Order: sequence, then C-alpha cells, then structure tokens
Amino acid sequence: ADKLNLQLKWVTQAQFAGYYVALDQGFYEEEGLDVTIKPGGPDIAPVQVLMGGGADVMVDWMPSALAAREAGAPIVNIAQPFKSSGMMLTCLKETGVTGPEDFPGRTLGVWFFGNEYPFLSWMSQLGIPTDGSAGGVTVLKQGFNVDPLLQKQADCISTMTYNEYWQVIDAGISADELVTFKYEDQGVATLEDGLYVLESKLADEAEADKLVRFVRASMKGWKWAEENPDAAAMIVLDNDETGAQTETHQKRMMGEVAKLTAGSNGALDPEDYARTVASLMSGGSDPVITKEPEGAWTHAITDAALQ
Amino acid sequence: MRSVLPILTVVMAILALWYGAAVMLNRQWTLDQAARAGQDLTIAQIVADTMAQERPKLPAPHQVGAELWNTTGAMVLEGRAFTRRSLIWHGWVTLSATLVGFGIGTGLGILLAVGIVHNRAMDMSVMPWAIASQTIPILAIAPMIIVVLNSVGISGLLPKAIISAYLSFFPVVVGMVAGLRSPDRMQLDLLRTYSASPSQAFWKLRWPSSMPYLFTSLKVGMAASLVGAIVGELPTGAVRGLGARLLAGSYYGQTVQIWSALFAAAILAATLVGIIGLIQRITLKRMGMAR
Amino acid sequence: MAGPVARPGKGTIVKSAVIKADHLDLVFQTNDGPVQALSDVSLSIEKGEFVSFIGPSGCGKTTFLRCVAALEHPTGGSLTVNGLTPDAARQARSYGYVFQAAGLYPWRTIAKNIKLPLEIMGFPRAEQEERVARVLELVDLKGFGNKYPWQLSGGMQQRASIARALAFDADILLMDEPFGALDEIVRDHLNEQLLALWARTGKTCLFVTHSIPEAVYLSTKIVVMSPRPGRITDVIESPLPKERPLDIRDTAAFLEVAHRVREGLRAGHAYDE
Amino acid sequence: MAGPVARPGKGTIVKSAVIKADHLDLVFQTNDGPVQALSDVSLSIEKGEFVSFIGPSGCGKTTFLRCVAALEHPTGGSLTVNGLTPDAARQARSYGYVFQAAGLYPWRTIAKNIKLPLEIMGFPRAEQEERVARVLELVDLKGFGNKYPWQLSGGMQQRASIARALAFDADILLMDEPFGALDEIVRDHLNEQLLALWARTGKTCLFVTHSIPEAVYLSTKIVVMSPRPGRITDVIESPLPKERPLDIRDTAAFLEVAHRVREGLRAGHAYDE
Amino acid sequence: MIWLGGVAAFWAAALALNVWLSNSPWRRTWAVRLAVPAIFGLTILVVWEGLVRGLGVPSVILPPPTAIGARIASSTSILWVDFVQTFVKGALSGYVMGCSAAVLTAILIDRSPFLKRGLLPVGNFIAALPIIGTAPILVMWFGFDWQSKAAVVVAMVFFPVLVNTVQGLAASDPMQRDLMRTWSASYGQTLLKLRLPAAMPFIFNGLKIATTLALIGAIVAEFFGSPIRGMGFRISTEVGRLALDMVWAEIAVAALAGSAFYGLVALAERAVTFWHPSQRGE
Ligand SMILES: Nc1ncnc2c1ncn2[C@@H]1O[C@H](COP(=O)(O)OP(=O)(O)OP(=O)(O)O)[C@@H](O)[C@H]1O
Ligand SMILES: Nc1ncnc2c1ncn2[C@@H]1O[C@H](COP(=O)(O)OP(=O)(O)OP(=O)(O)O)[C@@H](O)[C@H]1O
Ligand SMILES: Cc1ncc(C[n+]2csc(CCO)c2C)c(N)n1
Ligand SMILES: [Mg+2]
Ligand SMILES: [Mg+2]
Repeated sequence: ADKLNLQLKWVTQAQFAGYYVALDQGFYEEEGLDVTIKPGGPDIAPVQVLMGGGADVMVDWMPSALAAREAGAPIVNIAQPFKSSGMMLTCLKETGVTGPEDFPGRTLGVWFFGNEYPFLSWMSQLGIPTDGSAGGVTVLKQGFNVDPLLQKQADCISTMTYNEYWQVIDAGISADELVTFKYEDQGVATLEDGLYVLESKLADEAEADKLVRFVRASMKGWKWAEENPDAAAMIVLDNDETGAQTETHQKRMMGEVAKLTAGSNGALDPEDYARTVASLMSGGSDPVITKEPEGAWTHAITDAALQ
Repeated sequence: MRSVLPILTVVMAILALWYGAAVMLNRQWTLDQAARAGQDLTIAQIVADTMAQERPKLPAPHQVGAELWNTTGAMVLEGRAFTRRSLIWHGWVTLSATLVGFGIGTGLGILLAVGIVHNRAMDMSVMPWAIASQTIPILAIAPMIIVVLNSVGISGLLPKAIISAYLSFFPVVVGMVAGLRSPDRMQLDLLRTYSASPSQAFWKLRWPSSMPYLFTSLKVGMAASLVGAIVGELPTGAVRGLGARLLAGSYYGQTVQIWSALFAAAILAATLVGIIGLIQRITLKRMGMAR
Repeated sequence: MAGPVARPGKGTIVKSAVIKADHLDLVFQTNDGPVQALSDVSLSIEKGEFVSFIGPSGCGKTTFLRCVAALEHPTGGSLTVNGLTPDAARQARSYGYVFQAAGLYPWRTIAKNIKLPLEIMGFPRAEQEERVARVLELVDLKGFGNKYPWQLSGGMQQRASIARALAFDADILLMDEPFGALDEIVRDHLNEQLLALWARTGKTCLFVTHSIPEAVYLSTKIVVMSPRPGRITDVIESPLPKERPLDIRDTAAFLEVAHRVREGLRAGHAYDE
Repeated sequence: MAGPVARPGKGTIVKSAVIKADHLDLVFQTNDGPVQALSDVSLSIEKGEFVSFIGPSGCGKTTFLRCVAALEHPTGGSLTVNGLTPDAARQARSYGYVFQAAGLYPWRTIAKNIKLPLEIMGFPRAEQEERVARVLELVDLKGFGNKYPWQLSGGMQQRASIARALAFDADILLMDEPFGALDEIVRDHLNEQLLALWARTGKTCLFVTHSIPEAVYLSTKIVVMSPRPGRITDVIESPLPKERPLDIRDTAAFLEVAHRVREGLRAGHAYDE
Repeated sequence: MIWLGGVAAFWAAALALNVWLSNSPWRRTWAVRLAVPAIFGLTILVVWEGLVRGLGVPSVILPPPTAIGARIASSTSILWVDFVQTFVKGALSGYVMGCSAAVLTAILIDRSPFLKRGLLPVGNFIAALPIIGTAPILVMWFGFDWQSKAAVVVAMVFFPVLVNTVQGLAASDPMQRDLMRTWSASYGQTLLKLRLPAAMPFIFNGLKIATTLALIGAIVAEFFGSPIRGMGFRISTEVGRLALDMVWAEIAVAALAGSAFYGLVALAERAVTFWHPSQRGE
C-alpha cells in the first residue's frame, strides 16, 4: 500500500472524524493507502511540517494557508470538506455587549498562531483598531482554554461552535447568559478545515493519483460520520491516545461538526473561495494577504476523486 | 527519621493552606451558580461545594489524590495499568524519553566538561555559548527541532529525548567543569612530581575528585531532563505522556486532571532524583568520601 | 650531557653536583606587579648531601624546592638536576616530594595513597604491596593501611605523606616542613628515623624547616635565606659527624652551629631595635 | 561582680580562682562510640597567672580551652569562670580567644578583621580606630591594615588573629598554639611581646603549645597532659622570676624545668623502645 | 557545494585562530577574552548560513542568519516593546521578588532546624513541578498581563536560590562561628557579619542559575495567554505565520538579554565575593 501522512491542525477530536472513520472503516485500505494521521497541537504549524517533509497532506484553515502561500510556501488546496465556518465570538451577557458596535473599549480573547486572521479581517471591516489605539479593542492572546471568559478577564472570547462554546456551557454558564456572534452570520466567514498539499505533489502523476484516492476515501469517511455521528465519535475516542476526551463532548462535537461539513462534497466552492479572499484582502492598511493568490486551489483532485 | 515529624508538619500546613485557598478561589463559582438558580447557600454548603466541583479553579487535595489513585493504583488493581487512561502508562512514555535524553545529555555534558578542562581554546569559546544556549526558550524551538528532525526522518522517542538532553547537558557541564577543576594545586603538583601522564592525572585525580559534583549535577540534570521530555511532548502532537495529559487537561479545563498529571510528574522527578541520591550515597561511601 | 663537575665549599676533591643552581632568579607576575621570589641564588648540592633550608616566612624556600622539582620555572639563571634540566629529571622520576601539608587523596585509604605513585610509575603489583608494607612500617603506621585519611590525626597524615614520597625510592628527596604539625617528641623520633634512612640509602635530601635544632641535627649543609627578594645569606657546612645520637644536641659543636644559624636568621629580621 | 584582687606569683594569702575545674569529664558521642576527651581534670587558675598546656596531639588541650570558653559543655564535674558558669562569663565578654588557625574573614581587610569584635561589642567609633592602630603596632603589622588576609604570609595572618583577640582587652586570654606557624626568630620576638603585655596588664592567660622551651619561658604554671583519655599528669609551678629576658633560657633553673616537662611528656608517648 | 566547501574552510581557519589566540601570551587580556567566544559564535553563524544555503533549507524551516539580522534591523521597535514587556516587566520583577523572597525564607528556615528538615524536602518536591504545568494555572490565577509572568518567574527562581542560600548559610567555618560565640555576638550580628558574607558565593551561584530561568519562565508563560506583545507572544504567533526570521530575531534578543543579565550578575558576584579563591583566579 502507498504510504501517506496526514497532519491535523489540532489534537485528536471529532473535528477530524472523517479521517479517523476512513482509517477505522478501512476506506483508505480499500484505496490501497496506508495512512498515518498525525495529531497537531498548540505549537504545531502544519505548513512547517508539510514543508519539512513530515507530512504529505495537511488540514489547515484557508486564511493561514493563503498567508503562508504569500510568504513563499507553495501550498495548494485540493479539497474542502468543511463548507461553513464554525467560528464565533462569545460574550457574557452581563458585560452588556449586544452587537459589534459595542466592541470598542472591550477586551476580546483571540487565538493566534495563524488563527487570528479571520478576527483581524472582521475587525478591519468593522473599522475597529486592534492595536490598542483609541476607540479600538484590547486584544488578548487567548490560551487553549476558555478560562479568560470564566475568570472574567475578557468580555468576549473566540469559540468554535463545536468545541469551546460547549466548554463554556459545561463550566456552568447557561446559553441565555451568553451572546454569540457567528462569523457566518456576520458575513465574514472564511473557509476552515481544508486539505492542502505542496505544488510539487500535484505535478507528479503517481502522487496525484495517491491524493485522488486519499480524498475519495476521506470524503467517504466524512459522509459516513455525518450519517453515524455517535459511532464516529466513538471511533475518534478510540484513537485518542491521551485518554482525556469524553464521550459526551465528542458526540456533541460530532453533531456540530456534521452541520459544517453538510454542504460539501469535498470540492472547493469557488464562490466561498472568492469570498474568503475578498475578506482577507479587505483589511484596510494591514490586509492578511496583499494580492490575489494564483493557483492556490485546484479541482483536479476532487474532479478525479468524485467522478 | 528525625525528619518525619517536621515534614509531616509542613505537609499538613501546606494542605491546610491549600484547602483554604481552594475555598477562596472556588467560592465565586459556587456563588454564581447559586445566584443563577436563585438559591441561598449556608457557609457549610458553600465550603462543601467548593471541594467537590468538577472544574474547580483550584482542586482540593483530596480531589487530586482521588484522581491520582483512580489513574494509577486503581488501574493496576483492574489490570489496566498500561491503558491510555492510566497515568502509569503516560508516566512510562515520559520516563523513557527522559532516561534516553538524560543519557545523551549527561554523556555530552561530561565530554564537553572534559574538553573544557583540558583545552584552553574550548574553555574560552564554548562556555559563554553554553550559557547563551540556556537563555533560548526551549518551548519556542522545540517544535522546530521536531520538524527538522522529522524532515530527516527521525521521529518518535528521539526528538523528545534530544530536547531533554538539551536541557540536561548544561547543569552537567557546569558541575563537571567545577568538579574536574576541584583538585587543588598541591594535589596536581604531586602528580607532576611523579611525571604522570594527562590520562593518569584524569583517572587518578580529576575524575575521583569530581564525584560529589557529578552527582549534584546529575540530580539537577535529571529534573531538567524530565521537564525537557514533557516540553517535547507538547509539539510532538501531544498524544501520549504526562505532557500530553497536562495539555489535554488544560485544553478541556479539567483542572483536576492537570493537577494530578503535575503531581505525577513531580513524584516521578522526586523518585528519579532520589535514586541518584541513593547511588551517590553508595558510591561515595565505597570511595570513602562520605563520613 | 653531564655538566662539568662543581667545586663546592672549601673541598678540593672533585665531586659530582646533583643539583646546581647558577644565579637563579624567579619573578612572579601578580596583579599588584612583579614579586621577586628568588634573586641570584647560586648553590651546588652533591650526591648524598642532606641540605636544610631555613629562613623567615616568605623568603622563597618553597619556591626553590618547586624550581628543583620543575613545578616552577626560573625566570633567570640556570638550574640543572643530575646534569639534566629539572623537567627532564622529573620525567626520569628522580624526585620524592613531601609538601608542606599532607595532601592525601581522601578517596583512597592510606595504603592506596602510598601505592598511587607506584601505580603511576608502573611497578609490578606484587612489588607495590611489598613496598607499601615496608614504608608503612618505617613511619610507624603499620595497621593503619586500611584507614581513610580523615580517620587519622594530623601527625599521622603527615607521616603517611612522607611514606608516600619514600615508597618509590627516588634519588632526591624534597621535603617542605614535613614535621611542622608534630609535637616535639614525635618530631625527635621521626628525625632519628629520617637520619637513619638517609645514612642507609645515600639519598640526596633537600629539607625545609623553621626549627634551628632540627636543621642542625639533620644536615650536612644548612642554607640560610633572607626575604624580599629571596637570597641566600649563608651556607654552613656542618662539622658534625655522620653518626648522630639525639644527645648530640647538647654538644658544644652543635650549639655553635646553631648559634651561627640563629645569627644568620636574625640578620634577616627587623627586630634589632 | 569584680572579683577580689589577686596577688600573682607564689604569695600565700587567700587567692581567688579565676578558673576552677573540678573533676571535669567530657565524652564526645561519635558514630564509632564515645570518645573520652577529658577525664577527671581538676585545676585551679588564679587571676594573673600564665598557664601553659602541653601534651601530645589529641590529648584534650583544645577541648579544655573550649570548655572554658563555653564552646563545649562538660559531661561531668564542674567548671566556673570568675565564679560564674562559662556561659555567663562568655556573655560578660570575658574572653579573648586565639584559635589554632588564624581564621580571619577573607572579605575584611586586616584592620577590619581586628575591628570586628569591637563593632560587635559596640565600642565607640573613634575608640575602635585607636585600638586597632594600637594592636596592629603591637604585633608589628603597622602598614598592613588595608591588606586582605590572603595577601599576607601565614605568619602575618597568625599575628593578625592575635591582635584581634587583644583588641578588646578581655580579662582572660585563651591561646591555642598561636605561634605554631612562625619561625623561631619571630616566635622569640612575639614571646617577649606577649610576656611584656601580660606583665603590664595582669591578664590571666591560658596558652597551648607544642614547644617545651616556649612553655617554660612564658608560664607561671605548666600543665602536662596525656592522652586517651585526656588527663593532667603533672602541674609544674615555675620557679622563674617574673622578669624574663630571652637568655634566661640558658640558665640551669630553666633547663631543669624544661627537663621535668620533657620527662612528663615522654611518659605519654610510646617510643621508649 | 561552494557553500559547503567555504563553510568547512572558514570553520577550520576560525578554529585554528582560536586555538592560537587562547594559547597566545595575550590570552589574559580583555580583548582576547571577548574575541575568542566571539569568533566561535561567528563560526556558528557562518556554518549555519552556509548549511542553510548549501543544502537549500526552506526559510520556513530555518532562516539564514543574514535574514534574521535584516529582520532585527527592520523591527527594532517591535523587539523593544516585546523586550520591555517580557524582560523588564515580567522577568526582572519576578526575579527580584523571587530571589528576595527566597533569601528571606532561607534565613527563616536557617533559624529553625525544624523548618529546615521539614520545608527543604517538601520544597524540593514542589520545585520539581514542571512549569509547563504550573504556567497555565498561574495565568489563570494572575491574569494575562505581566503579573502572571512574574509569578511564573517567582515560582521558577525561588527554589534554586533558596537551596543555595540555605547551603551557603551553613557554609561558614565552624571556627569562625565559635569566634563569634566567644564575643557573645547576637544572632543578627553573626548573620550580618559572618554568615551572609560567607554565604555569598553560594547565593550568587543560585542567582546566576536564576537569571536564565527567569527569562525562560517569562517567555514560556506567555505561550499560555498574554497581551498582544511580549517575546513569547511574538515567537508563538510568528511561528504560526511562518515568519521564522522574526522568531529567530526574538530568540536572538532573548539570548543576548539573557547572557547580558547573566554577565551582570557575574560581575556583581566578582565585586561582592572578590575574596573567594574561585574569584581570585590563577
Ligand atoms: N604563585 C605565586 N604567585 C605570586 N607570588 C608567589 C607565588 N608563590 C609564592 N609567591 C611569593 O613568593 C615569595 C616566596 O614564597 P615561598 O612560598 O617560597 O616562601 P617560603 O619561604 O616557602 O615561606 P614559608 O616559610 O611561609 O613556607 C613570597 O613572597 C610569596 O608571597
Ligand atoms: N567534636 C569532636 N567530636 C568527637 N571527638 C572529638 C571532637 N573534638 C575533639 N575530639 C577528640 O577529643 C580528643 C581531644 O582533642 P583535642 O582537639 O582537644 O586535642 P588537642 O590536645 O588539642 O590536640 P592537638 O595538639 O592536635 O591540637 C581527640 O581524641 C579528638 O579526636
Ligand atoms: C493556542 C490555540 N489556538 C487555537 C485554539 C482553538 N482551536 C482549537 S481547535 C481549532 C480549530 C482548528 O483545528 C481551534 C482554532 C486553541 N484552543 N488554542
Ligand atoms: Mg613554604
Ligand atoms: Mg588542639
């Protein structure tokens, strides 16, 4: 079987259920692939791993992928299993935040490490400075948990619909005490978990064929996961070596993730792409990317995989 | 054994402080919950609640103790000592990287020290850079080390071990340089009157007289090695080991799990250091240096 | 290589100088500037002589011994040992050196400490044992071979360090105040022993001491030094016979030599007011 | 609490004992079992006496001095100093102690080292300076006040430590082999100075030495001790006059006392074969 | 190949120069003492540059020193802001608080043998808690700004300094302590005039180790939450952005600041413990 390494963007959780299902249900094997899934973590930059040859395919968000491409990393989107964005800004109601117009003067928690681009372009579209100048917001680098909101160190924090939001709820704060701003609803959604490879892989026919088989099996995995969310969550749980994940949380996460993957057959929707690029370039004086990317995505793989 | 009572007293004092702090820190959450539910709580209820929260800001000692037991002793009793939910298994993963890293770091440290003591050019050029190397935040370059090693095909235990070696070689260099230089002028002159060769001087004088320093630096190095292995686990994908447990606990706000992993790490460190202390005592006694 | 034979003192017969210092100078470079430790020291010592060095603290006695042992290198003048440079003589393992302090290795027992030079010089194992036993007996430490240094009193440690220097039978013995830490009775006893050993083996001895009677009792030649800079002020050839019972110290000849040494010493001090 | 005035020398009137030891015992508990350092030591020292202690290494001389200074506590018998317990006497700052080694603080200059006890006892600043200058002169170290200890030779360090003990004019001087590291000439000189100081001030001195002539030259009373367990074997009242030029050492009276001391000492050793 | 060959040649030449310099008569002079490590460092940089270029290592993996240098030159204001946030506010304040608390505690412990026997082993155990674990907790307790970083630094430097100070307080010569007793000096006098001065070499040993720990602690703590400035923040953010030259620029500043900090403490040590044999030199 052909060996293939997949680098995830984050730790083993239902966010990546499709790949674990494909592995567990033998979809990769059926395609003649021997896939190794490498979990990510707070310090892992998947692009770096890809460039260093540690992985053949990576899962990444489009904003950071495009930024990396502009920085000189020749990476290309070959598939986009996630149709919608799960990103939100979650605020405590008691702080009095009701809409984006209330943001100035507030303290907002933001993930960095390449995950800050959606937030930054949203703020620049709103015209709110993030550099600490007057009339702007105070930005905190949020660690990997929801403490800042619970400890009231921030008025709002970044959350994912499928993960951190539920951690806030689990911490004993009920949904009606929270105000949430989904990026989708604010019209600033950018594409999340896509599959990326180095350009050189696409030029090589054998490699390209491997990728086709990989995407086909992965999408099969995703659709299986959407149909059997609880079973998929259990598969994820089986693959979690830390032993820290809980069944309830993963089942709930799988349910939320299914909503995000629902609209996608794997092929990147050029409209979504265009919207993401526009959003990233609209950043006023400090856009995330400065020029329209070229060749940053391809349908070649998905076309072959899905025919 | 005279130390038992003082240690117990101090431990008791710390536990008392800890319980007090747990009540103070976790109180707010209890009160908030009660306010939301529209309840009024008595002091006793508040205190009881602060010690039994699922995600306390500061878990109470008995919660940590129970979690430690559940993930170690209880697992052993059930015969599941080497499953993923067992701290024994995670501890073992960390321990193996620690020991390999400690071996590499100590070896390298001793070699460097020997070079520094015997070669003036090395002494003058290497020492300042060894110091500078320790001011580099390891957490910052650990992912890069992992990536670079990955790209040349090395993965698994070794990258973690290299990070732990990076942290442990420094105390060994510093200690051994001091130790190998500890013979006084007269002891060295004595060998010169015998016209002893450098290697005779090393084995008969420098090496034995560096023993007390060696063991002290081994203890520091071992502790540093463990920290290195844990740091190395974070960017390796954080799938197993005590570092992964810490991270996962932190990620899901499971403070009890963080604290139990933390204590497991400290117990591991204390045990390893204790073992070196034991070897030290035996060796020095054999050498007649312990009185 | 053997240098021309020297003509020391008033002797007229041709003797072979074991140690020959010629206008020796030694300057230490320190932070406060140079320190002249030895200045224009000329001295010739023949084989089998017992030479004592006496002089106030800091006059350069230790420094001279260290030059002979090639532990210090003179900054001027010449010094030969057995006709060789001190370095070459050291390589030929010609010295036994007893330092001012015992300097035993704490991780070795007394016997192992004495065995150390034998190991380094590669004596056969059986001979090592035998030599250790012999010198332990010589310094009255039989039965203490398996003790560690700190289990012995200061005087016993000092004796062990003497035994160590004697173990490998070097031709030249350099001893720097070996008996400083001992009380009078022990000291007398060891003086006798040392003299007997010297008479038996014909070694050349260089001996530093602060005690005038000790110097006179032991030596064939007494070198009196004065400080700042370290110079030789007097070289006294002893008229005493080679055979010296302890009570020779009450004879007139002895007292006369002692007096001359004392006068020489006093000249180096500033207490004449 | 000033005791009744004493009349040193051979007077027959009732005297006040400054130090009175009665059947003193001291046992050290060590890992190897108990070590009897002092056994049944009885001794009475009057005000203004100069008492030397002599005996082989390890016989308990230092231990006895430490008991007097309340640094060690006897396990049996009684000991009073000025009629008080040693502890109380220490609190009254009655001792000046010179240890066997110089023990200067390396981070203080010589002058500051001497000033240290004065600071601790709260002497006025001006008087501190004046006293330091005086004792520096006394031990011939004028001009070395600003040097650090390691910049001095061993002998000079020892003298500085004597100056430190003299600076605050304690009534009782305890000196443990203070002149061990010095050469004969310096030693003679300091012996003279010490004797003059003692005669002038009427201090009570307890003095440990290995040198028989030194003991005889300085003392009004010589205590000979023997080891294992530390006992007093002889107490010799000196018949020498208070006025003692250096050449008193050649008189018959002197030699006789010295002989008695030597005999007493020899009895404690095992070299009689 | 040219690059690799050049690297080898340069390395050999620099090595030879260093060996010659360090055995030359001027080896005790200031200039040579600085030059030798500088040449060694330069060698590392040249070898690094040569390898990166010669082997074509992508700059998102490891940028060449020249690129890092250019980045330092063009980003001085950011680097300065980060330096103030992390080093001055976080590391320095934590260092001062942690070290003084440690010395005071050591004196307390020293007064009571009971505490000494009880607190030291427990303290050693607590010191073995890895900071990676304690840092998130301290950030949770003390908030995002420099206070939590200082707290992490305090936790890191406390025990090395404590242990060294306790050891140092026990280091004064028994004879010198006896001397103090014969003068019937008070505890305070003995402490001030004997035990603390005698402990200085040990205390400085702890203080020196603590300098590197302080900097690492402050930087690492920022990984677990911070305002949007600081060296640790910048490092983790810029890795995510693949601006590795910026990451290495921060690392260079950290190494420089850390070495300078260490050097300053070592200088202070020289001034305070001038009397110690190890400082008096050959
Ligand atoms: N390594 C050195 N560096 C600088 N000066 C030194 C060194 N060794 C000795 N001296 C100085 O040289 C002089 C002679 O010292 P030396 O040790 O030879 O004296 P000594 O006669 O042996 O004295 P003592 O009787 O005290 O042993 C002294 O003034 C001493 O300070
Ligand atoms: N702290 C101690 N613990 C155990 N034994 C001790 C201690 N101090 C002294 N001794 C023992 O007590 C005895 C007397 O020792 P002390 O130091 O009084 O001898 P000394 O007469 O002063 O000898 P020296 O002439 O060598 O100074 C010795 O046998 C010694 O080993
Ligand atoms: C340091 C840090 N960065 C990002 C996240 C949030 N996070 C968790 S999963 C996920 C989606 C990508 O897989 C994101 C953005 C975090 N918790 N901590
Ligand atoms: Mg000398
Ligand atoms: Mg004594």
